[in-house]
Amino acid sequence: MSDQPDMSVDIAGIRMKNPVMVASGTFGYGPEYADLVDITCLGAIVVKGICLDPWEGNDVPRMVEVRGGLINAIGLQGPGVDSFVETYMPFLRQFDTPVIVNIWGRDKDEYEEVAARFNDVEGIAGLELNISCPNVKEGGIAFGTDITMASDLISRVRKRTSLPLIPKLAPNVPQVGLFAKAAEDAGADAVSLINTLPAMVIDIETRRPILANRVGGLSGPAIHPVAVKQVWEAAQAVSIPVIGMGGIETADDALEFIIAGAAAVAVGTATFTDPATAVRVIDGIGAYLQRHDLAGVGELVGSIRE
Amino acid sequence: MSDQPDMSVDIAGIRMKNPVMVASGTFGYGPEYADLVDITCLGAIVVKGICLDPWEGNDVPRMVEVRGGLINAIGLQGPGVDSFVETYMPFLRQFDTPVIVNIWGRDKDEYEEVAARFNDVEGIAGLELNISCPNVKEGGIAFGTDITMASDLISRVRKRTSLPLIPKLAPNVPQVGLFAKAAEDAGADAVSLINTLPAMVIDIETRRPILANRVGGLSGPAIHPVAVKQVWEAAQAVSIPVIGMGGIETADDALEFIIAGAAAVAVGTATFTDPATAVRVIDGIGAYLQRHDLAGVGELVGSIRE
Amino acid sequence: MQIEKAIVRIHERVAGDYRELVLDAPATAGAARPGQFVHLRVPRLDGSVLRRPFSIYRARDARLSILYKSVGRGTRAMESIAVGDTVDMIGPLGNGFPLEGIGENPALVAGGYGVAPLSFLAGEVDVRGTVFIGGATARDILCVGDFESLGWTVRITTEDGSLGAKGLVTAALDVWMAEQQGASPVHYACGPDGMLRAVGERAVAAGHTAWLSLDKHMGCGVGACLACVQKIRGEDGSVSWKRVCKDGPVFDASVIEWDA
Amino acid sequence: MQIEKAIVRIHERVAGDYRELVLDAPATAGAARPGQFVHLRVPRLDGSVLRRPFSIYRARDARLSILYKSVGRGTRAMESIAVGDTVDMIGPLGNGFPLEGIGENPALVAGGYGVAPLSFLAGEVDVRGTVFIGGATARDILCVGDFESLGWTVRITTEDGSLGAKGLVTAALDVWMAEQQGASPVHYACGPDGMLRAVGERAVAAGHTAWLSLDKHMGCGVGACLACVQKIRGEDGSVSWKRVCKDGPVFDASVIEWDA
Ligand SMILES: Cc1cc2nc3c(=O)[nH]c(=O)nc-3n(C[C@H](O)[C@H](O)[C@H](O)COP(=O)(O)OP(=O)(O)OC[C@H]3O[C@@H](n4cnc5c(N)ncnc54)[C@H](O)[C@@H]3O)c2cc1C
Ligand SMILES: Cc1cc2nc3c(=O)[nH]c(=O)nc-3n(C[C@H](O)[C@H](O)[C@H](O)COP(=O)(O)OP(=O)(O)OC[C@H]3O[C@@H](n4cnc5c(N)ncnc54)[C@H](O)[C@@H]3O)c2cc1C
Ligand SMILES: Cc1cc2nc3c(=O)[nH]c(=O)nc-3n(C[C@H](O)[C@H](O)[C@H](O)COP(=O)(O)O)c2cc1C
Ligand SMILES: Cc1cc2nc3c(=O)[nH]c(=O)nc-3n(C[C@H](O)[C@H](O)[C@H](O)COP(=O)(O)O)c2cc1C
Ligand code: FES
Ligand code: FES
Repeated sequence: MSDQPDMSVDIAGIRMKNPVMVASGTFGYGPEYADLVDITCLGAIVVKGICLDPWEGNDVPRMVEVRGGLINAIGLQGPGVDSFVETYMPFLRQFDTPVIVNIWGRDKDEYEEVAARFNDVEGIAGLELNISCPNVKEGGIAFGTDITMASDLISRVRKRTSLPLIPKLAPNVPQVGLFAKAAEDAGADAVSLINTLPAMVIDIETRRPILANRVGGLSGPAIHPVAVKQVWEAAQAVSIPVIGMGGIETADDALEFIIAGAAAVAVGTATFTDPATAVRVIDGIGAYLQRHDLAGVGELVGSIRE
Repeated sequence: MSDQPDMSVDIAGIRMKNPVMVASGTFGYGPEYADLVDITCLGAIVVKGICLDPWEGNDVPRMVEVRGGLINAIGLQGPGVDSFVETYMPFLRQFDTPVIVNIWGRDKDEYEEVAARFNDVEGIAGLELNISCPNVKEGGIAFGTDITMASDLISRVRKRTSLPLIPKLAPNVPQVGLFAKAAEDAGADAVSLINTLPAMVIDIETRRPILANRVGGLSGPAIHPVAVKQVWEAAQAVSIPVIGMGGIETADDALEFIIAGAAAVAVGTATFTDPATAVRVIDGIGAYLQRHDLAGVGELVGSIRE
Repeated sequence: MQIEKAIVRIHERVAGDYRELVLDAPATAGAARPGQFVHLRVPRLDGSVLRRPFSIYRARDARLSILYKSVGRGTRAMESIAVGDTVDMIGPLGNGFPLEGIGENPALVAGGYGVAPLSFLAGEVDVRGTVFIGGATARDILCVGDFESLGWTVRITTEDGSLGAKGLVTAALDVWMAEQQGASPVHYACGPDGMLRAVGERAVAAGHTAWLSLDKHMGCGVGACLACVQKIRGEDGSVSWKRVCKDGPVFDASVIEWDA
Repeated sequence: MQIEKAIVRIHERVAGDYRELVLDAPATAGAARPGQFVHLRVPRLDGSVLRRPFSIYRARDARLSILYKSVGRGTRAMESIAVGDTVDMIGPLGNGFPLEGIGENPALVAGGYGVAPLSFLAGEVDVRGTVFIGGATARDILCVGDFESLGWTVRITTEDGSLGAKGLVTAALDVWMAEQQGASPVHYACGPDGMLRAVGERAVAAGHTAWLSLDKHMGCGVGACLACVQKIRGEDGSVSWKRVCKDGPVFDASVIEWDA
């Protein structure tokens, strides 16, 4: 095939040039990596988690490297809706790259309120609903591991936003397909997974947890095969698009997700290791499609042979 | 302190010379590693999972290496109770090292039956109840991720065995403390964790899962911080001993578990990498105790400072 | 079997992507028999938990060598092993080729690095016979000189005809077998599964004995993990898993139950 | 800021556990200012996802160098970097030391590898002043010649008295500050937290300006991950997290809110 394969995807109405996004919390709000990564090349940017008001996050240390990954307990530090919109949206609107805002709240009302606030903001392509952050007591993972809570929260937020709504699922549940299905039934337009795996490191000399928050979330290559399994299960359970992430370092890692059923993928931790990762992954997926004579990435999504 | 620190531990009535066991499925039935590992040095041997009758396990490929670990889907191949006792117990009785048998069944009746069969077998120190194998449809993880099922199974088996009973918990649950507590309430003498994390690898050229069973369980250093977190939670939830495992490669890895609350630990995958691992870990724990002027390993168990 | 920390003495390219790694390993070399293997921990392969199995190519005067092809992450990392490095290996492992019943005029059949254990075998027996070496192209044909200097007859086939006869190794074997008229030569083979199966089927059909060294992905290498299993037919006809590392890697072709 | 693949030109031990790594890095070197750092990907550190931050020690004629101490997995792996290797780094990062208001007779205060950015600074300004270098022992005292050849006065302290005055660097600083009578020298400091805090508190108490370069564990190095934060007091008195990588690593001592 001599034509360039079609890399574009449509995720819940969000048109993306290619299926490769950058994951929430690993790309700041956009400008931080702009000198190193050509933002116009990305499928989409997912910004760091935002709640209603400025939020301090956790104490330091907030990050520790482990074999095959890192554990973070940032605790969703962020500027809050207004300050985010004012400070970063003018920058983000310069590009034709869709901006997905990762949102969270300390209770269901706040989740609803945050979602509602973004309805009138120009340049927001969708909302990723973080119900799976292991690093905050207030919201986050408590919602993501209780199916009734998750359903209720998603339905409520659904009523308050006209934007594509993408719940981000917790990985540490035995049957993630049930959560994916519950999200779909509650009105989600897509689901994304996985968030980080709850994890902990202890300094054996001081006998204290290394992270100030004691526990944090494991990300990076160590979690990739766990993520592939969860994405595969989620994709089988729903008919809405699934966004796969967890430990992507190479195009091959991303292709596993796509073959398992992900309509798009996100690069997280690997951007820290090599800011060029997302662009490398995009190029690699293109090369794979050409090599395999596939007209577009859509032909590959969920094409796993069992 | 000039005295040798006291390395011995008592786990649910099982006296061990030191707190370092070898994990089920990674040390065969004993003889396989006997040329390379001095069995008398080990705290205990946990043999590969046994069910009632000979069991074929899964098709091949059954194992694949990934970054920071491996994924296995052996599927609990084993000789069944009688053949195990006849073939391997004479060998195992030669040592003064406690033998813990890892047992499973395709349904609750079989679990009970297998447990009962070991009551009269000489030389068995305890039973590890595998309710968390991700690689068999029939039993295993379905029991380990449903708290009511787990409780019921443990109580039933409890009635049928006089041996120390150690349910092995699944890691892929949001609140492992609840499972540990349920196990304690159902009559368990100790709990062990973690079993492998459900995971998957796809061959992007053939678009098939690499493992014949499609999914398998991730083990090795990649899962260590996840395991530490789960062991810490379990230890806080119960007053029975907790046996910690997952990704131990060095004494430091083992010490993290002990400080987090594990009364003993098990070395799994690292034995493949280096058969001397368990012995190295034992020596390293001893050296640590000396360096920190601790009279015995007991002083360290659960000594985390938060 | 033991763990031996062996010092690298020679590490050189022998042909194409194949390299020979020569180690000071007195304990392992002293105990090694043809068809056995070592389970090698690739140095500096951080984040890797599995060793890699390699047939013993030579074992003489306290030195042991392997012949390997760079095919993946582990073997690529092996390329950077330097003379003087220490390599941690477990060995000798597995049962090796049974040599008692070798008889007259045996046939050795090798594909790719499969020549390694067969070259070792060729030097350990008193008889001489014929060696069939097959490969995709001339660069995959190794160790011809080893066999010739020992007095074995070598027949080479390459799929592209760049060396020896054009075609598969089994074609050459077929011609030879037709020449055997009533004799029952024993076959020893090592190479890719497809080749082994074809060799085994021919031998079994002709009523010959064929010993095949299987190549399965391994975990422990010592029989503990049950990763490397192959379906084998027992004497009662029942089929069960055997461990290639411990019960093999060499099996009688007539008991191997190939996948459909 | 850019990603630069830099070729290693020199890699040598300078003293004790300290090594200097000299790289061909025209883009980064050309843009570097004292107090900025590079975020370096340690070669062959498989299974590692984080880069390691190092202050820029020298940046001249398209070459950039860092001075590092082997303290953990990453820096130990760096010891095996060879001349000719390529090192991937991001830089220059951070704000660097503000040099406009340096005034007369500035004080540089360095602990351990903290001399690196201060040595760079010393060569980039027109004024000369006093450099306080402290360490546990003589082996931790680096770069004395750098400063002296530039005409700076060097005062050394070691905790064990093996070189210079015995005691902490702050003791020497106290003596010097007492000598300043009415002048308000600007301080520039880089070293461990305890030292920085002590220097900062003294300077603030004396009404001097002190610029401290903080050393925090880093993730991204560019301001995206919020791992490296430090509590900083704003003009309105409110305290908030600032990113050491992006908003620092250099902060005015008077706004740093140290942990209790
Ligand atoms: C008994 C035995 C003897 C062998 N002798 C030789 C020899 O003499 N020379 C030689 O070059 N090779 C030999 N092999 C094959 C060799 O072990 C593999 O090529 C090697 O493990 C590939 O590792 P890798 O990391 O480069 O490849 P990768 O594909 O990156 O390896 C990933 C994983 O797959 C396993 N694996 C991959 N290919 C094979 C394979 N063909 N067989 C078994 N495991 C595999 C590896 O052990 C590792 O766990 C032998 C294999 C066996 C079982
Ligand atoms: C702005 C800045 C400038 C620095 N300049 C220098 C320099 O010029 N020379 C020098 O030798 N060192 C310098 N350091 C410290 C250097 O980054 C650490 O010593 C190094 O990261 C340790 O890595 P490791 O893998 O050897 O240690 P490990 O302890 O094994 O590292 C594990 C993790 O901890 C982090 N880490 C450990 N210690 C530190 C530390 N002190 N500061 C920040 N992160 C740490 C590592 O980045 C890594 O993520 C600087 C740090 C910062 C923040
Ligand atoms: C430092 C850091 C911060 C993160 N912050 C968020 C966040 O604010 N919201 C969120 O939904 N996920 C957050 N994540 C999770 C990532 O978006 C992603 O789901 C996870 O890291 C797995 O992908 P990876 O292995 O490629 O990093 C964060 C991850 C890291 C490493
Ligand atoms: C090859 C293999 C086989 C295993 N078989 C069993 C088993 O039969 N029963 C069981 O309870 N756990 C089994 N496990 C799980 C281990 O006992 C252990 O819980 C897990 O591997 C985590 O420890 P590790 O990271 O040190 O390997 C097996 C693990 C491996 C790698
Ligand atoms: S490799 Fe473990 S049993 Fe053969
Ligand atoms: S290291 Fe990521 S924000 Fe500073």
